[in-house]
Amino acid sequence: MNPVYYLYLAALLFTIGATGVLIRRNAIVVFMCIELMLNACNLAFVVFSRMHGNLDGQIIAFFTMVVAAAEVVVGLAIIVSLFRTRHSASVDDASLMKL
Amino acid sequence: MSFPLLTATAVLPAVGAVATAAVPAARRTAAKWLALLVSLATLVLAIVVMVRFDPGGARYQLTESHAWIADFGVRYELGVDGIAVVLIALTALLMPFIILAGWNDADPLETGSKRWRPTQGFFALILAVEAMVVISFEATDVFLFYIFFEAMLIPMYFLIGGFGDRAHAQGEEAASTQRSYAAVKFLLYNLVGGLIMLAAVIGLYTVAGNFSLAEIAQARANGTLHMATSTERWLFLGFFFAFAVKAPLWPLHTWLPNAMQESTAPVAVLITAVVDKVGTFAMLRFCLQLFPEASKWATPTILVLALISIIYGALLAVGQRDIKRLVAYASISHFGFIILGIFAMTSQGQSGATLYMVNHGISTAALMLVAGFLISRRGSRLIADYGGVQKVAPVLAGTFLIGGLATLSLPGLAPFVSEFLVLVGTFTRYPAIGIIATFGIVLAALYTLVLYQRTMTGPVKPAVSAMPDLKARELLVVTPLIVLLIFLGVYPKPLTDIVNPAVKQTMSDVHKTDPKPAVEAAK
Amino acid sequence: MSTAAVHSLWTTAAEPISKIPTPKIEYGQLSPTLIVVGAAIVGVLVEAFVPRKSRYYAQVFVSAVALCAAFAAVVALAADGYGTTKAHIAAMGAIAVDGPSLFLQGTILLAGLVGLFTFAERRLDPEAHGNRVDSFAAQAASVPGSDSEQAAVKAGFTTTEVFPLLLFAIAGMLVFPSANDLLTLFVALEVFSLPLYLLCALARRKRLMSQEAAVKYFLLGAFASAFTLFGIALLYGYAGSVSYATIAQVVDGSVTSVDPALANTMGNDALLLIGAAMVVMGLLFKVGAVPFHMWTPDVYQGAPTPVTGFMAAATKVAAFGALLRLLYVVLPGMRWDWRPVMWGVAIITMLGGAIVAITQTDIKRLLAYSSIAHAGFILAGVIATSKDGVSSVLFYLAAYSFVTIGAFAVVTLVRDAGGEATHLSKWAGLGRRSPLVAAVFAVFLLAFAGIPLTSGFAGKFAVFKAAAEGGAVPLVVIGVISSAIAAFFYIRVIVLMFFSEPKPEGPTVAVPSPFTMAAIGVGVAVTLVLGVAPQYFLNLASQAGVFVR
Amino acid sequence: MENLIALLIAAPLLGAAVLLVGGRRLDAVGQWIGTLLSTTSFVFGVILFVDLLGRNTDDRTLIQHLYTWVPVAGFQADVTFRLDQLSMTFVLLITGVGSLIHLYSVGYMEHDERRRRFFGYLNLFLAAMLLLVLADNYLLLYVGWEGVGLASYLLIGFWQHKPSAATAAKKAFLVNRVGDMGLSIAIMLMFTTFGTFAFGPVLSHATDASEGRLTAIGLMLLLAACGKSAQVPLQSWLGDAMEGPTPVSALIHAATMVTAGVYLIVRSGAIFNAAPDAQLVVTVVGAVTLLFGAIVGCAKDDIKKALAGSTMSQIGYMVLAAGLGPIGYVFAIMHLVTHGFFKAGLFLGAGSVMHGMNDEVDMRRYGGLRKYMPVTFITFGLGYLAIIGFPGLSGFFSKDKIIEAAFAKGGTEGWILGTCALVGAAITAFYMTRVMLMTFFGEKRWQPDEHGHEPHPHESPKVMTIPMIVLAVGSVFAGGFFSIGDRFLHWLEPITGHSEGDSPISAGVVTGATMVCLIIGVGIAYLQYGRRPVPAVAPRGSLLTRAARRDLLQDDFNHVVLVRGGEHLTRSLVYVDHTLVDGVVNGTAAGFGGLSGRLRKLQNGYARSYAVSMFGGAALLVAATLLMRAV
Repeated sequence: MNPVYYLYLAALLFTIGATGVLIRRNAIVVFMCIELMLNACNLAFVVFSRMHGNLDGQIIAFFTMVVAAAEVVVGLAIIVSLFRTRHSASVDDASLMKL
Repeated sequence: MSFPLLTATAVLPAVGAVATAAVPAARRTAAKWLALLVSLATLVLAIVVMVRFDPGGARYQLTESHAWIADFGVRYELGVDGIAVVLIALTALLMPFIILAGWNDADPLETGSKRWRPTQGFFALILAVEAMVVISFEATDVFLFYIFFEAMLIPMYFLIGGFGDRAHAQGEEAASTQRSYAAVKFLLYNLVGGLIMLAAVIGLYTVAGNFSLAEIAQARANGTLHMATSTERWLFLGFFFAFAVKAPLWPLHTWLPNAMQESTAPVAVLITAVVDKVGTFAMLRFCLQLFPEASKWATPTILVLALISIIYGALLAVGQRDIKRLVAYASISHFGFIILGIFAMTSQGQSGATLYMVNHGISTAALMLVAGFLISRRGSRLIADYGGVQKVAPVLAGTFLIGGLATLSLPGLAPFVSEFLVLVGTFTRYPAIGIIATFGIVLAALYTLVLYQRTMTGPVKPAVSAMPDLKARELLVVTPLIVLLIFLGVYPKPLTDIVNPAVKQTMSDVHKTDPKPAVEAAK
Repeated sequence: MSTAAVHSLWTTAAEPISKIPTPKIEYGQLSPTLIVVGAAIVGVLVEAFVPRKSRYYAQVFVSAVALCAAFAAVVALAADGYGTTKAHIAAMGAIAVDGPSLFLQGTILLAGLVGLFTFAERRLDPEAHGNRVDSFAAQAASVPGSDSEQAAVKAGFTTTEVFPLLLFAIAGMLVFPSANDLLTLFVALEVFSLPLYLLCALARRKRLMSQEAAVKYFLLGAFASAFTLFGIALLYGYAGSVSYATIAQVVDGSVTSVDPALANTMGNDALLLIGAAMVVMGLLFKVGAVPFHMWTPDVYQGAPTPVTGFMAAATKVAAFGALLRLLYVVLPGMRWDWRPVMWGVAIITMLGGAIVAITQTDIKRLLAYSSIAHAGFILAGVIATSKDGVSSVLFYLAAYSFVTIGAFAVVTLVRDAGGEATHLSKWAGLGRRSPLVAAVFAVFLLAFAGIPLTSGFAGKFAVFKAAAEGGAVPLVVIGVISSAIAAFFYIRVIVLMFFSEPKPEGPTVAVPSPFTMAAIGVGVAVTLVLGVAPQYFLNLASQAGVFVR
Repeated sequence: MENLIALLIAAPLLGAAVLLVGGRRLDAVGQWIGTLLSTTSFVFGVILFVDLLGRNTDDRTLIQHLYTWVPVAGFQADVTFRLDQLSMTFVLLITGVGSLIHLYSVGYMEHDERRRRFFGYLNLFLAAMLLLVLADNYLLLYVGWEGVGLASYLLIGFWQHKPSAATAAKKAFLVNRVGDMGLSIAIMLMFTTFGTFAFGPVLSHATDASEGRLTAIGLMLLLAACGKSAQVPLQSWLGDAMEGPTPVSALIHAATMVTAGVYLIVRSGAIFNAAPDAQLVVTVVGAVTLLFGAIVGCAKDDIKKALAGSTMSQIGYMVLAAGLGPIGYVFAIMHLVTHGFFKAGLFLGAGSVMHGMNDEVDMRRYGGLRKYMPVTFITFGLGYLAIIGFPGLSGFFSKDKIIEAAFAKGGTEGWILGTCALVGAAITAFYMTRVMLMTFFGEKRWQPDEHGHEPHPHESPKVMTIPMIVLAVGSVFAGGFFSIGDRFLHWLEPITGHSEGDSPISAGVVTGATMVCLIIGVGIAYLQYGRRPVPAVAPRGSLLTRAARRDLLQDDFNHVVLVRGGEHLTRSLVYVDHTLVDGVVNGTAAGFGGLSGRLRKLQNGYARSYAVSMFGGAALLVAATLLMRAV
């Protein structure tokens, strides 16, 4: 089975994630889509490391997960505080500042 | 290492500015006296410079040179040639009069108005401008010149926007909006000019690798520094644009009327008689010297523009209702003459242009300051609000008339000499332009005499019937200027002797020689 | 791909792979970063163990000491020649210790120190129930306007966590420009981004806006970093490694031993180009270049002003450092591909920032847009791709960051009942109410506008000069034009402050503690010194102008 | 001896300075200081004159070099004075008549509180006028040239509270400026042609230059002369100049300043001699003006304006003569001198009449004054006879010579010019007789003025009559004295040169013809104004009369074309400057503002739209990078 397909999959996932960010309103969902993009990256890393036959990619994948986890912590904190203030998690409601 | 005379001449007013600003708010009069004394001291230094300068000597004298910003190829290089010397003298000379004339212009308003006019600031800014103008006359390093050429906009800007006339026809609000409009217009015009020049300055660096006027000119002369024709032209345009805004040359002139109209008379004098001279001076020193070929290439266009300025400015002066605006447009016309003289590329033209800078400075100062005294008495700038002043304030009217006659360059007063030199200088090379420019003298007579007739003659308007004549302080301002106008009109030789060698140099920079008379040519 | 080839792939992978060598770390050369990180951890412990009353003092003390020590370390390293002769790559190729990184680290540390001063300011807000308060939320967790918030305020809580957060952010920023492989780059990016996201949310006043800013910054930031990460992945796929050196070699083709089986990944330019573009995009987001700038105004406006000031200054420094290294060390081989693109970005950034700023009505947004325009100017220097280009950018960054922090520090002083009065209309006649503050702010604005005798002019001149020498004359012309446009709105503010009548219910200018005074003082001093006598610092920058490869 | 020359100018200049700067404390004695200093100057003049007479003819040119004025490369202007027969003549005329008129003014201006300033201006005028005639180069001459212009401006507008006076003064200065333009262009031409503009080299090398250039110079000098001497087409200011006090009209606008143009032409004779075309134009201008002025003079009821017209016409004679070249130069100057006497006399007479008539100037309000002011009547009468060329009086000799010279030009021009001159003589006789009759003969026509003051005509005080008498004597005998033995001819010949033209008709015939014209003119006038009473209000009159009253519509032309046109031009330019030149800039600013406002909308506050822009940007970035590699 040709690893290149995994790359295509990774690209696909990344695009799906990006699209989600662009079209979804709920902050949590948007955030999840970002996580999806990150995981697409992970997949790409793993595939490439497989193809190159060195482990860097796989190690990077672990780093990415850690980073993603950290992001979740920070992100959720922020989003929740916003939610508690506004009783809505819609990113569109948060548009006090414009122009 | 001799005493850095030039630096001192520039630093003294700068220090004075700081000191004046530092005077506590309560001690207003002290600040005024301090400023006056500093300006006088500077005048003394300027005279020393004039004396120490040897017309027969090297091109640049009293030179100073210190390392400054090596990475930009910038050195702190000062030096004066004849042209710079007389202009520094002019600047230093006018300052005391400007300060004296503006003695009460920045006092807090006794009326209930909310306007805020920090007296100390007013005089500090004036001195700051003097310092920057002087150093930009002295700088022989393009970058150094550019820095102060730009920096002087800031104090000027606050002077224009911060201190208008006491009273104003359309009341406080309108006045303040118009003032800040004028100030912003002044700043933006000159800033845009300056930034375009900045591009050219950078370009010059990429070509030449340093900013030393002498070195670049040297390298150009002996061919070690070659400039592609197009490069030279672009750089020239970059420099010239900035100077043409400052000068100001049609069609970049519209900031001047607003600025002069809204600022107090002394500041208006500062603009047109001192600061704007930096522009014309820089054309002579930088455009011609750095880009001789491009200068020659651009000459026809510039001459036409100058010609338009002369006629156009004069015609608009005729059409003005506001005394200060009228003087402003007159100045535009005169700057046309100066630029005409510079780019006619003849000894008479350029010597004439240099003298013109000095004479125009003095004559405009005389006219504008008297106009300022007039306006301060009646609280209106509109010509229509005056009439018959001559009857109630003959001395004021007389001095005003003399100022006007100087503006229309009556023979026997200083401006005549310079104007005629410019005309002759132009005529010898471009007869047609010379002749058209001569129409300017008729129009000058028109706007001056119309102004005089409408304000000073005729039956006495009730509003001016109680107008007091000039006070001692005002006479102290006007009399020396008038004396000077007459003296330089009768005996300009001292100036021409200083200027001529420098002009000779500039002429050789552009590889031009005066045309021969037809009779000799025929032989 | 032929089955054999594929099979060979699997088999090669099946072989035992080389051991991971035990890492060898030059702690001395990494000391600046380590000090800061250590201090940050200490800060966390302080939060845990030191009683509430004295936390503030402890935190400020720890942070200040740490930053000074780190800066001392940087100076020591530089003096030791690590900036020039001894410059090399430390930590197993992860961190470059060379001129640019030391210079930038120094700048960031100083900026951080000044930023710390503004963080530590506690005299501006009126005392709440007898407790001195700074500009951060009493208790970020409590809902704005809720009883719990009231209670927290009454109890005199303060979010002293901001100090460790600040330190973490600084630590990340220290690593960012000196990162020598893409992974470090990414981690550093996140390390300084996450604390900033949080800091943005911690404003004491206008908390809704603050939280909104945080959300926007966080979501968009994460979005951008996702792109960066994917770009990294592609580059890794392209070169088979994330270390700058290796990628660079592959880019300019000095690595020829390409496994035929990898022909369609290894050295596949599509991967290179797309990957490079995406990584660069992530960095452009951080520097706030058009069209990745849209977070800037909102975040700058919503975040607590001290944070905005610090962010505006330090983030730009770090991000541009990273960008420089990426473009100069990794991608010089494909200069002819990215230069034109960067041209475009620079142009629209300069013009866009300047033009939109004209009609701004909020001082913080105004400064945000001006920072965008400045990013454009700096990009012009980046494009020069010459040693002069590097040093000019370094100089510009140093000059710019202090002006920025100073300017925002002044913004914190102008207050009315609702906290800071950031709407321009309220600044009318400030010059009359308190001439000194107005004059100082005018100095900063003139520096932004690039008026001679201010650091802004020297920086602009250096950058444009480098660009022109790099053959980007049109760029210089456009830069000049847009600085003319920019001048317009800086002048507008000056007019407002000095020439228009003050409003009767206008804001008051609070008398700050020595902290803010110091911040502003340093700002003015640096602005004028770099303006009048920049030679020494230009030397520094040009010595630091060489990247180690 | 040369060093006296500067003193000629210095004396009145000192007077001007003292009187104008001195301030109120000099009000009481001002008039005497002025008179004294002008007389001093006259005395110096006489001394120099005697000295010149003592020398033999070829060494009667004194040069005094004071200092170098404007030295710039090739352009060398010196302050150098040249006193030769020509300038000597003028010096005597100016200082002589000038001093008389100073004296006269002492009486005439007695009740004016600004008298001191008046005498200051008069002295200023004398100084400038002397500088004009004594200058040794054209640039210095130019200084005097505009100096007298200034003095005339100040004096015409002396009663500034009268708007009409102020306007007249301004007009005079402006029209003169147009002439001055000619002079300055002429100087520039000389500089480009000869490399100098000093009399000596220019005039001696005139022939070296191409005729084209010389013609150009000549025409420009003529333009200058037209402005100063009120010749067509620049004559319009002279009539209005009568707004000034009468002594001013006598001194400046009759005897001296207005003749400066003639001086300029004669002085530049060498140039004109070598440029026949220019000469022809000069003669034409002269002929036209002499008729124009005469016709205008016929129609005016304002005694001063009538005399002004006459002045214009008489100067026309001089210009005509000057245009004839060596044939006419001497006679031009001779007529200038005699005219100086009798026209000054006439004006002083007119002034004296006004003095006695509450400043009434309308001749229709005079009549029969001879009984009331005999001295004035006699002196005025002698001046009258002189100007119409009554045999034996000054005018007879000088004018007759000019007419002869005109014919002597030969060819058709000769005939045409001669005829014009003759006709002019007739008209002169007519209008002067008219003035005489309307003023001194017939029955009294004056009525109370608006304040109901009945004027009480009375003779003027001695201080006024004495100058009139002196001038009358001059106007009677000067001509004869000059002509007998061609004294004047021999005196001037070394400077101007002289040649007898070949007249187609003998001198006797010309004289006869002149006499006939004279009789016709006087006759018609007598029939019209002597026989039947003069209507107190001017009759509508023929078309020509009405045109003549309005200066042959020439003023209206100026008003419509120049004034109105100019106003429109400036107004439209002001508009252009505000809307176009300024508009462009403001427009750009506004444009950026609008653009900014529009771009601003993109920042709509929605995080997702920001993400979109980022995504799009990323896509663009990628695409662009790929594209760069592709191309």
